[in-house]
Amino acid sequence: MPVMNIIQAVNDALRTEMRRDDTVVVFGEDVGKFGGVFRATQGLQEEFGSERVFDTPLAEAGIVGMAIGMSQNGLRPVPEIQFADFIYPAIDQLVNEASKMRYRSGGQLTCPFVIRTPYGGGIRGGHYHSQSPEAYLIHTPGIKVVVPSNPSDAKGLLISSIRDEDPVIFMEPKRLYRAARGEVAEGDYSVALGEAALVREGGDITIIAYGAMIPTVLDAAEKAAAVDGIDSDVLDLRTLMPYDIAAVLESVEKTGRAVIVHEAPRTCGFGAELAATISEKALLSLNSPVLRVTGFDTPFPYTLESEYLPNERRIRKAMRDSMSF
Amino acid sequence: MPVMNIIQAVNDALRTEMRRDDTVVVFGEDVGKFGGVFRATQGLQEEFGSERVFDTPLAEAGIVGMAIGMSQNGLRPVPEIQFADFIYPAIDQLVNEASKMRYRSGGQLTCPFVIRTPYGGGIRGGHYHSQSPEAYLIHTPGIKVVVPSNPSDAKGLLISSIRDEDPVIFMEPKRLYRAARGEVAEGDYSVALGEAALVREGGDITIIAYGAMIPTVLDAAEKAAAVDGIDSDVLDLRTLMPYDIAAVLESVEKTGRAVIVHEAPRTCGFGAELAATISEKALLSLNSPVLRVTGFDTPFPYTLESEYLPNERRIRKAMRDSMSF
Amino acid sequence: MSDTIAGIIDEKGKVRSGAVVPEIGRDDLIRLYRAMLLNRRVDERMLTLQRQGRISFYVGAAGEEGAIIGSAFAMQDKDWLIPCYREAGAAFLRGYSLTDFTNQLFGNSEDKIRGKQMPCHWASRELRLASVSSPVGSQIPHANGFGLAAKFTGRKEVALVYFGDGATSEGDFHVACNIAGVYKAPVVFFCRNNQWAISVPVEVQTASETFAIKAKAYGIEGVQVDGNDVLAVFQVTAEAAERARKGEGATLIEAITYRQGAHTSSDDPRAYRSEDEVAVWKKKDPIDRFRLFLVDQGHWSAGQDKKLEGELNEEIQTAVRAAEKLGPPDIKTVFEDVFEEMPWHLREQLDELNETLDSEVE
Amino acid sequence: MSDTIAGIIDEKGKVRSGAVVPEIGRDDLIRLYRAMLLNRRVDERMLTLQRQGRISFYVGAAGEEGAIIGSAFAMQDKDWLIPCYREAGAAFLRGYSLTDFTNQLFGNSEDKIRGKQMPCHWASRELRLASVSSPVGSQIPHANGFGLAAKFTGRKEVALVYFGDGATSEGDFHVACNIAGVYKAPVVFFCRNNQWAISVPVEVQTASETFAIKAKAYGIEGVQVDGNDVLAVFQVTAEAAERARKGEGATLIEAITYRQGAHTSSDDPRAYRSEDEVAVWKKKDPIDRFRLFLVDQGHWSAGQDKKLEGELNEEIQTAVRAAEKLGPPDIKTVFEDVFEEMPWHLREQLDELNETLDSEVE
Ligand SMILES: Cc1ncc(C[n+]2csc(CCOP(=O)(O)OP(=O)(O)O)c2C)c(N)n1
Ligand SMILES: Cc1ncc(C[n+]2csc(CCOP(=O)(O)OP(=O)(O)O)c2C)c(N)n1
Ligand SMILES: [Mg+2]
Ligand SMILES: [Mg+2]
Repeated sequence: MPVMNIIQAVNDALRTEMRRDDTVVVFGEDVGKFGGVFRATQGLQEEFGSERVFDTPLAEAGIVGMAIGMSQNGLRPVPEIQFADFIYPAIDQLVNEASKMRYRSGGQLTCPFVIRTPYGGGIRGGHYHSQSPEAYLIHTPGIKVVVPSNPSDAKGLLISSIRDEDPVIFMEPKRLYRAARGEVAEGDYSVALGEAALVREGGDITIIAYGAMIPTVLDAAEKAAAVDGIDSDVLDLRTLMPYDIAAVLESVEKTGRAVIVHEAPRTCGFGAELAATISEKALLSLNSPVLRVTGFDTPFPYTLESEYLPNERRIRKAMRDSMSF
Repeated sequence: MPVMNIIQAVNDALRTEMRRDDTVVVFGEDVGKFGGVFRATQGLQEEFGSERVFDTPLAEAGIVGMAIGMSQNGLRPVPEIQFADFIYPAIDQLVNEASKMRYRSGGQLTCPFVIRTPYGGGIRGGHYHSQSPEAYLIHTPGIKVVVPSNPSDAKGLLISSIRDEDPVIFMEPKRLYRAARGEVAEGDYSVALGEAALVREGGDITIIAYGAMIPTVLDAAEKAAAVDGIDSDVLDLRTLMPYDIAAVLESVEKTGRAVIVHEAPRTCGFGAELAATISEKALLSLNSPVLRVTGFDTPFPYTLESEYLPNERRIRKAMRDSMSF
Repeated sequence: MSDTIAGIIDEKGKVRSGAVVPEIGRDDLIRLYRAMLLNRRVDERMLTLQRQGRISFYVGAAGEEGAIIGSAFAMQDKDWLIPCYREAGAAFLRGYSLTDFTNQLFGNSEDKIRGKQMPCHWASRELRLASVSSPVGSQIPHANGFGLAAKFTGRKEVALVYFGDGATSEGDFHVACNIAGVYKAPVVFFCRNNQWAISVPVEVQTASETFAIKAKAYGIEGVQVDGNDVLAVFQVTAEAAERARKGEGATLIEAITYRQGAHTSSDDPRAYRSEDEVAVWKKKDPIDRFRLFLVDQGHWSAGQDKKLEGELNEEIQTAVRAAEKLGPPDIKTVFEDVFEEMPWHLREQLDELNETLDSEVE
Repeated sequence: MSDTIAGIIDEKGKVRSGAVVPEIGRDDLIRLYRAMLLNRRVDERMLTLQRQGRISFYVGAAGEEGAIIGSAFAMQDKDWLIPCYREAGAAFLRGYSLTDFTNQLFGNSEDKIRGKQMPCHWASRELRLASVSSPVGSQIPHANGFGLAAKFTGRKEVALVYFGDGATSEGDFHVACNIAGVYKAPVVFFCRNNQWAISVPVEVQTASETFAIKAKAYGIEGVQVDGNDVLAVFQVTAEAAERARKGEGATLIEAITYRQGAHTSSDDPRAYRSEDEVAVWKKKDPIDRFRLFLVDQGHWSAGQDKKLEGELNEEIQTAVRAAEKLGPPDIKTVFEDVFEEMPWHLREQLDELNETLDSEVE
């Protein structure tokens, strides 16, 4: 199997689906000739022409609005929002239009599209090139949210997302775009939505994370095993809405302890939902409170971003706190 | 003290502050001559003139954007967003601009404004006249969120919000606009932000709610006391960001049980944050899992809205489930 | 009528000097008239039902039927119509049944959208009527998607999107028209300038000379038409659709008309506008004018009109009686149509609700 | 130069026939020139620092200094400037110090915005320079607020807001201009049309004939100016500011210019545009042209230029050396400036972080 980084895996997934299904179209700011500011769509315009891969004016609401219309009239749009930080001008289109289309038409009309968008920190991007807006989206009924953490999942999940009949926000961990490399199956290859992956097994504690936090969590888990003597299950959720409750409960009921890790601010973040649900459904299994290691409840800072982002030290501290509760 | 409904209390608060401080200005769709579709700004244009109370074009991003500029240049804007459902076109202005202004300028520039907006269901408003978007706002660092449940608090909290140095979203429970009546202090009167009110005392269980859910919760609490023999503390949070953690923990540590009630969808709603925090900080005090009675994870339906909204039956069932855990 | 505003028949139903009446057969003329009258009578009836508390809410179109129905008539069946909340008339013309419409108002068990939305928020995939939503302007960007999807797959469909004068102030109007300009999208942007956005008059909505002139900002065609002249509206819309179909790009049509009634059943316009203004516009009523034209041209008579009124009344009566008898949709519909398949958390929530309903409280 | 595009000096620095040179004293002319040159030299130096990995990111303005600085020069000190990320030159002209600017690039302990934002995202309340943010166009609606706040409190301030050609496609541009039209807000909307929005050329941005013509949609003034002609830019901006100050409303200025360099230090324009195009525009360089004009008018000489270059180099060197020496801001700044007072949850999070930092891990 070829070895790829996440950018290449995304590109491969788009190419695979565009070859298989000629209703798949790609558009967004700078995605055409330039191939995207992260180069995820490089070469697609050459192969598929400028009716299937094209640049748009600088207008996120227009991009998503167009995807809403196209997806109701026979196309499978896969627009790009250049940074997740810039999805907000299109939030009304997502919250009030796309997410409710199936519901409000009594199932007559649907919006099968995928918005690809790079998210998260760690690239010295400050407030506006670092945000992780998943909680806003997960709180919006009718939208699926998918976040891969490695090239193989990036390809497999993107293909599943494109084939899904509901609107999907596909959040790509930009910090890992080139840093995460691995083998990726050639051609048609998919990973089902809604299924978590247990990426490390250990019986002491469960760490739940996704996307760009996975390598950090795995490092922390190894260090914790080696130094602190704490052996953890690490669960990569992969799909956040709907998430894999069975996998979460199975692990937490086994370990009795859970730490949730994400980059987004803590308050009302997705970690809150996970912690609330685990505490509700598995209270009697819990040996200690579910802890959250997250971005702080501040805008994303610039100079001190490595203090802001969950890192190995904070994760290990939470693991130790949980173990010694 | 005069008896008022919430509309009148809001009107009174605006009038009081506009008389006291001539930098307070009010604007929005239909708020001028007409006095607002709910009539909350009635008579203000007559008294204060059309430079201080005026209609705007139909553009929420423009309204909030204007408030951002005004508040940095000496005014205290109190714009209205006609329904909370229509705040989304302005979300980018809130998330990327207003909420980060103090932070990103290192404290040099601030946005002291208050957005008043009616929220919530129960008026047969369907998807678009019923939403409760507080979780999106609470998850956004730099914004305060205030939700009164009665006329007296509506006046006192609105006055505090206008005097606050940070952007405040003041969510008015439209279902109670005319239904909730009560005595309201005349003239200058404020209720501090960040302080919950214990609106019912009972030792068995804590119910935490806010805004339009308070009367429903109080009814349920009375019925539960009378019929089910469950005597509850009811906490009206009043301010959701920053919320009164001390009051929450004090009650829950006493009762050992908590039920959270809100109208917004459950997943990643504010109830998730409360449940996660309570479960983390008070795990050893808990005799049963923290339960959530909320709107379901669907768009707000029309015909079956009373099934969708938390009601007395659902709240009492959660109370009984909690007691019998 | 100004030089720059397209018009064919005047307020007395006479053909304006120099104007050319579009070639529309008698049957179609009567179909147009019937749809307009149906729209008016449905509105009257439903507003009454609303006042009686039998439905919760209603949006009428009195005064704007010429704009709404004339434009819809210019489109082919394969073309998508993307309405806002005031375009029931366009749906009726296209064959949307009064039964479906009325069931939606009641949100009953036969409602095609399953009780999910407020009255007047219908949809019909079959008839290529996009789903109505309440947020002002948010439907406009969809039109580019509907139109370009057809263009990219070689289908010669045009998308027509309706919105009000107020909607032009939203960002969504702008991004949509601008994108349409860049791609020469096969779209007709149809602005019903009914002079008011609830209580806000057009002067407070924009300082531009006209709404049509806004087309200049997008390099698309812009045209003003007498919106109370159904034939003129048909004519300019047909031309715009033709241009779009030929790949020549989008048009912004401003139909100058008037909202004779309240904004919706929740509104009371006496608080913000004069009865005199309303009276002036009632004299320009699109239905009266078109009736005079039909009679003048020998296509119609008072007797036929009376008969038609009777028919419509009967039809409406029947639909309302049937709709009112039906109960609400099943409880599980609340949880359906969120996603294609119901995920675990919604199944759980449905179970939870059923349990509560079953539990013997009281 | 077309008839409809304002211009005063040509590409050789000669006064165009029929053009009237605005009355600006020699000192001010040199001040203008100095700011432009400073902007250019700062950009060059900082882009080098970025390539060396000493700062993380940089946004240059090469080619656009005439537009940026000419317009800022037309405003009074009491007027707010609302920049996007490319307007450092306007800040320099206003007195924003190189020290402050450089500290911000390093996000160090002396940074006036306390390390909170990426390089080139400065702010100065004192100098009435609004805070730079990255989202394209989102600053535009603020201008109405800044302007109207002054108007409503009887202060004769004007707000000037900068944005690019790409920004005109966003809804925020539209809602801002439209609202300005309705209230005759004292605002100047200044569009730097530098032909590109990253890799997207203006033809893909809009089909409108010009950017200035978009003013028609809002009933405000619209004017095109040669953006590489600092005097013409000054002239049209001064006129617009004057109109705004007199209560006559807003103006949309389109300054036609060119982004000679990469979009930012993260970009490589060779992937999407030709060197030939760049070469053509380099011949129209605003600084070269203005220098020729100054020499031609007897205000400036090669010797003086050399001396100035030396001074600027020295100044920049000094600022960089000093800034680079400083450490990061204190850890608690991460939690400050979210609210006026730090609420409990942020205090808790700060404590948590401090504990982690203190804890003897490893
Ligand atoms: C985004 C948004 N803001 C506000 C509202 C409340 N609202 C409903 S209709 C309306 C006025 C619309 O006026 P116009 O676009 O002229 O259409 P008309 O009702 O006159 O047909 C307003 C402000 C809304 N539905 N959506
Ligand atoms: C809302 C938003 N969308 C996308 C981006 C990414 N982006 C940054 S600059 C830019 C191009 C801006 O072009 P223009 O407005 O012409 O300004 P210029 O950079 O040419 O000065 C884009 C797409 C952004 N910052 N904000
Ligand atoms: Mg209108
Ligand atoms: Mg540009």
